[in-house]
Amino acid sequence: MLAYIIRRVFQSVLVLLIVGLVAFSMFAFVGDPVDNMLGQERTQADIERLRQQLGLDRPFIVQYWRFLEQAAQGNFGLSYRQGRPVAEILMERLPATLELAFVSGLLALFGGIALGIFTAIRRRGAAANVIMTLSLIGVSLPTFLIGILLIYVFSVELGWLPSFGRGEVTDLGGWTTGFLTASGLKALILPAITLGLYQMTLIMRLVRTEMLEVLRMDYIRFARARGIREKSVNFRHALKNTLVPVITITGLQLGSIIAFAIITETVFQWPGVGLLFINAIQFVDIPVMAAYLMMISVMFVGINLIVDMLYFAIDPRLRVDRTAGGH
Amino acid sequence: MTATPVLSVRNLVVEIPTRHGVLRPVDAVSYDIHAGEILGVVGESGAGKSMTGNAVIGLLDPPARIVSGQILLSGQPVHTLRGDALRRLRGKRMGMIFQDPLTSLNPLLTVGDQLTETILEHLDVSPSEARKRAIAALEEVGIPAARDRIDSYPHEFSGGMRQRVVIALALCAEPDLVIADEPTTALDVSVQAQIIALLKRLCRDRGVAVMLVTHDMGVIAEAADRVAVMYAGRLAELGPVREVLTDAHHPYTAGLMASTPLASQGHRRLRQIPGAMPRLGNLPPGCAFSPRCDHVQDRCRHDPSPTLDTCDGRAACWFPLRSQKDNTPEHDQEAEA
Amino acid sequence: MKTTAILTAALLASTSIGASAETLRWARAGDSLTLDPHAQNEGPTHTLAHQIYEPLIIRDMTGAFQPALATDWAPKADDPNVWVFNLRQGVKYHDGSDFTAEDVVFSITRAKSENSNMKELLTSVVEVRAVGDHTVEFVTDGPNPILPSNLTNLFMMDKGWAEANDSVTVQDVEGGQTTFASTNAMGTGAYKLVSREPDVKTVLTQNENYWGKDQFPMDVTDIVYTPIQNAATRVAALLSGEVDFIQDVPVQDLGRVGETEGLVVKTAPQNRVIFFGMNMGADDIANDDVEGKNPLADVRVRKAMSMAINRDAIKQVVMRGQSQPAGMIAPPFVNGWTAEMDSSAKTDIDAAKALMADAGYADGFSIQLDCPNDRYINDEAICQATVGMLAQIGITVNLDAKPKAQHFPLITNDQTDFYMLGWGVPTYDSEYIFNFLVHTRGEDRGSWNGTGFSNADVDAMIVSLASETDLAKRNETIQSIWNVVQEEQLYIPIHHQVLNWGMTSAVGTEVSPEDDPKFKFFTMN
Amino acid sequence: MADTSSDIRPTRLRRAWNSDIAWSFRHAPVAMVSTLVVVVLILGAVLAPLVAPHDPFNPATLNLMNGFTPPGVANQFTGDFFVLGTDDQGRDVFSTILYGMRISLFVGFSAVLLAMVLGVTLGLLAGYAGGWTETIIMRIADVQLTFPAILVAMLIFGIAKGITPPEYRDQMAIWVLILAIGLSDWVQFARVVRGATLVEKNKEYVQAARLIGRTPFAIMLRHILPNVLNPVLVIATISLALAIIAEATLSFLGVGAPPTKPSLGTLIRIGQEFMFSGEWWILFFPAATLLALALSINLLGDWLRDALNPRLR
Repeated sequence: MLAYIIRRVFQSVLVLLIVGLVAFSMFAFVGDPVDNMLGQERTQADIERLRQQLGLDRPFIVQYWRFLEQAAQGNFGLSYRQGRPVAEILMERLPATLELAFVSGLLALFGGIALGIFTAIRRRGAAANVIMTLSLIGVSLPTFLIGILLIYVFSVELGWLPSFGRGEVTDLGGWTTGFLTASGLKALILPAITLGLYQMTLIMRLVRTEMLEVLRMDYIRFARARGIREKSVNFRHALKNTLVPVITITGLQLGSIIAFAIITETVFQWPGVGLLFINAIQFVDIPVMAAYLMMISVMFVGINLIVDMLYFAIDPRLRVDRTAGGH
Repeated sequence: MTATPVLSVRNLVVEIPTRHGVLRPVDAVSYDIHAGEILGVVGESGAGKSMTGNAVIGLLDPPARIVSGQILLSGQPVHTLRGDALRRLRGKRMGMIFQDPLTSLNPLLTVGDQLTETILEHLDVSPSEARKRAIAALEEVGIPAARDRIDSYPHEFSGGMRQRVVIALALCAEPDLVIADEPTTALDVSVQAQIIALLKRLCRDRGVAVMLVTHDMGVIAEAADRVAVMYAGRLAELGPVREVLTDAHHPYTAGLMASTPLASQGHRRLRQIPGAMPRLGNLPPGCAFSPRCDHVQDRCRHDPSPTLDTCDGRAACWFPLRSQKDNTPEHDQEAEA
Repeated sequence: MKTTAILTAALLASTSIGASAETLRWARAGDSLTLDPHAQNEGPTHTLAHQIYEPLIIRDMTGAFQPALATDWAPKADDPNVWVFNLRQGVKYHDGSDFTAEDVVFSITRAKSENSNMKELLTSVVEVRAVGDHTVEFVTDGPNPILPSNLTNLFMMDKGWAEANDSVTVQDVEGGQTTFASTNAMGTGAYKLVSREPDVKTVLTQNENYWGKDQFPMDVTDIVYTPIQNAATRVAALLSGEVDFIQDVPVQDLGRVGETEGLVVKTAPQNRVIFFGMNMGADDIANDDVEGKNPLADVRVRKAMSMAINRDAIKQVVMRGQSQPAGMIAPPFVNGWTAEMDSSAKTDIDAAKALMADAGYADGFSIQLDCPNDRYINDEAICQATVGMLAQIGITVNLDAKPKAQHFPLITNDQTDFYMLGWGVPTYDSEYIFNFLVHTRGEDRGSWNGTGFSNADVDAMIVSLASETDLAKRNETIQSIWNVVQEEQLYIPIHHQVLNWGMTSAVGTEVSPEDDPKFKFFTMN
Repeated sequence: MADTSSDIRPTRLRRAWNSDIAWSFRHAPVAMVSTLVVVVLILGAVLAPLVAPHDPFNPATLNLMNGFTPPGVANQFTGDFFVLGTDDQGRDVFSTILYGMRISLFVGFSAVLLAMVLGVTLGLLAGYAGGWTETIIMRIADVQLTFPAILVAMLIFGIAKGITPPEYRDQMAIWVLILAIGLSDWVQFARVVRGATLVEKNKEYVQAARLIGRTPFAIMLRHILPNVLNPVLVIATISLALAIIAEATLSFLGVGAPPTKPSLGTLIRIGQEFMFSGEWWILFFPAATLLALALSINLLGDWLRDALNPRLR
């Protein structure tokens, strides 16, 4: 088990290095950052000076190595746009994204599993079919359109919910949270629905298929033959077996929520790292883009690791190598 | 055998509506099983053996459903019960043993959990009492060191051991009737014998009525008190095992016996029944066995095959084989030439 | 959603910011890049700085000069190279320290330093010296008649505060060093900084001992500034009453905002003209299908292209009436602008086709048009319309629209032949236009001249403007330069942008041509 | 699969007609309706030049004064009539939807094809070979997962813009979209196929094939592939819908199809800018079309998965 973890961690570091290299090499093509940093009246001399200062004129490998060296110490350099340390900006903006991802992840997970089970158990029911079709609508419309329609209905027409921003946030020393204020929670609702809806649909369909498979297994028939109540057949016996494969894919699914946040944050002006990344691309703010990518890959690799661990925890069959080989 | 039978099935008919027409996997089947008695139900696969068992315990997969006939459990009608009423009987009054031990136990719950859960469902005992009974059940089915094996997971048992756990589970709520659906098919021969011996012992000690469904005549000969032979959803022959095996009245039973290498039969050439059992979708007119029967007469091809009691009470055949001794296999020789 | 009991208890405890007398919730597309007054020379950054810091002279909401930290100013009687500024007495910084001539000298020197983006505006200033506590003298390298107009965005920092918080030098991005001044501010302005989360929210409150407390309306007591990038969301915020004032209402939503009860739209011409540039200088251009010669070098082709563009259609459909067709690349209130030149652009497809035939391109040619898609109002839509119009005279245009970060380098590095550009004139004088767009591309002038136009006489005239003190003669030179520009059809002017501010009816203000609201002038009723 | 000579061709057709799948198709109204919708939309897209009243991609035919004409009402300036109205550039919304769908469908199909081919091959390889190849492929998948489709598209766009000569830029945009969406989609195919291959690999029929000396390549193609096709087919339908939507999202971020040749997604992006200003039809009709297309493809995918999965019937 331990060896397995070490091997996975080593592979993860490898992944990070590759991500860094790929990300860094791509930035050269995305545009010229220098132009944005200098005002209308700059001269060619200014451009040269700044390029030289930013080290953009040095060979690519040197730039990359210097970037890695600094990144290791948590110093991702200064944002060309804001002139502030990238690490500081990321830490400031991360709570917003994580809280949004957490709430929409919760919505997607519990909503997805609950609806998945319901549509599996009441497979022939009219309600199940309606839910299935409605859920497809969630997957059939682009996220940004869903977001704007929600704003149109709930903010402009009904005026119940705020259309942008994160509302009042309380600073808990380094971590700003929107959970403790009424406006913070209200501001979370629409973006969480927009971001979570798509994932919820995928998880629901996954749970439904998996549950239908499990419900046909012999041990379920045997449980029913033993007169076990339908409720505990579904939830104690079937659900546990359904969740094992679901965990892996859901783990990755939730990972992509953070990536999907880019669009939701742009539509709702949600001050998270997704919006920061979009601004960075428009402004060709390379340090922020590089730091964002590294952070995302660390998160992804971390999630992959956790999901694998979860696998061991849930499925006893995999734990056989740990117990001293039962006779 | 005057006591009321634990299980009595009267003219049970099960139908499945499909796009090719309505199929009848179980067609007017009647039989009784008394306490402490093992009724073997044998026949080729698809003959409706398992379907009968599922109908009795009420686990028919839709769209299959009971159309007519009665199922009485110790005199109490069961076929009319639905939902919770039926559920409460399962496990408590009738248990079921499945074929493949690998897939019959929930892989993620310990053996102990699955046992105590069933016990607590039906008997109002305290959890600690339930655990004690679970251990007792495991010991009764011959699991060594049951006390410390109760908390292990199904995958930590061998195939044979797992089938013993399945049996323990089926009996832990002390049912009167047990339907064993091909309990030995998935096991290798040596383990089969142990499981059969276990079933016989439990049936005798506990006075449980057992319906043993199998396609293996050897298991029937070994374990069953009485045997029912099924063909294409109908009961071909029913009677005490000694008589049916040695002196089959129905040509199909005779053919079956001729094609089974029983140790007791000594050395003789095996004979094969020509053709194959018809699919329920296109049954031949008249007796379903007519196309393969070497004693077929015109009547067999026209009239629907008789039920047991309409003919000699032993075989559903217009021309049951008389029990003359000379009716030995040599007689069939020339038919073969 | 997933609120548990504990959370709801917490909700009751917290209250949002008490709605004090008059809080103005202000939103626009972009945020200020930094609070360091001299680090960036860019719209949103100056607008925020104007609330906290003050320059010597400011432009009020109509664009007219108004004394700020300087009460009066004039060139020195005996020496034309020196400007004398008398400073306002008794002005205090937010932390109570006095505003003196020393602060002015410090601020100007800081603005001229290496990393400051404001130094181009002060190229002509050789030295600044304090004469006593409340008088300052600027020495320029030759008489500079328009120096005051270069100072309207040069903010005065407090020398003591800067030294105490080691913000003496402007922020050096590469040095990896971030100055205290980029995230904090100490000015003399009408408002003080309360809190700032870049790109998220900035909160200002009124400076109680502001020197101009009773000279300006000062109705707005608190300002909450939140950037909202997505246009639809920005309009939704105004419509749903979450913000009181937004600066860039998309033209298509003006109708809706205007009709909504309780909301009002105010428009005014902006100090920005939009035009197309053409690479006429090169002998053969890369992005076209004409080998061996450059169609754009022929003035007849350029005039034909200008005549093919239906500016009224663009105004009517693309801009929804929110623009003024232009005939020259100078906004109306700039010195050197004439109504006659500005209305000289005519649309005449047949004449254009005739000109194309004369020039030998009867069956037209194909060329690439580079446009920004996130800089000017409906920039991409205007380019798409132009593609349609030029197609009618046989010119097939491949449109390449991209973010401004990728578009502008093409112009400054001479990598585009046909491009859209917009130009504002902070100095309100044609010299500024000629320096960047007409003068031959050289060391310190012509950096935005993508046309390849190079005319020695014109260059000489442009340079002479910098030191010509006789205004009448100076204007005459300006006119002759404009005649060359118009004759040569260096550029194809499209229109002057119009600013659209959306606000609740309670808010009272003019629309400033520089698109920079100064909230001390705002009235709230 | 023995090949049948031509004389019994009709029976194969007959057999196909009343095969279980065809039977359940005829009895699933949802499947039939969604197939009808998909067929109609695809036909509309393919026959766009014949069906569409105007050619929205030819700038010469556009008249800017036609901009923002409401549906079914003649334009006040030019008197032209447009059944579904016009967009901000005076393009007839109906024709642009048809032409736009061409691009969206083309991008969708090609992207899914690329993702499927890439994903299935790598999945088969990873599942069958195991060991180092499997680790490498799976780690590449991890790297790939780090890059959301949007990001991949933006970065590829940057590169492609840098290196293609201007006149090919329009076509290039389409291929870049296909590359970007395809590249970010192959991971799910690879994962499913690898999982299925691992299961099939130690089944008897595979060992038997190996015993009789079939090359690994033949085993993978002839034996394992047919058995993993079911899940792949289902994922293909679902990701086709997602690819079309991804294209729309990318154009929302300004990286999609070129402005002069808008795809369905670009139309929706343009439409959403006019949502509050009253020109609802620029957004409504394209969004409704995209919804109908994506919904039908998804419903078809759902039905296909249930029909193909014998045990679920």
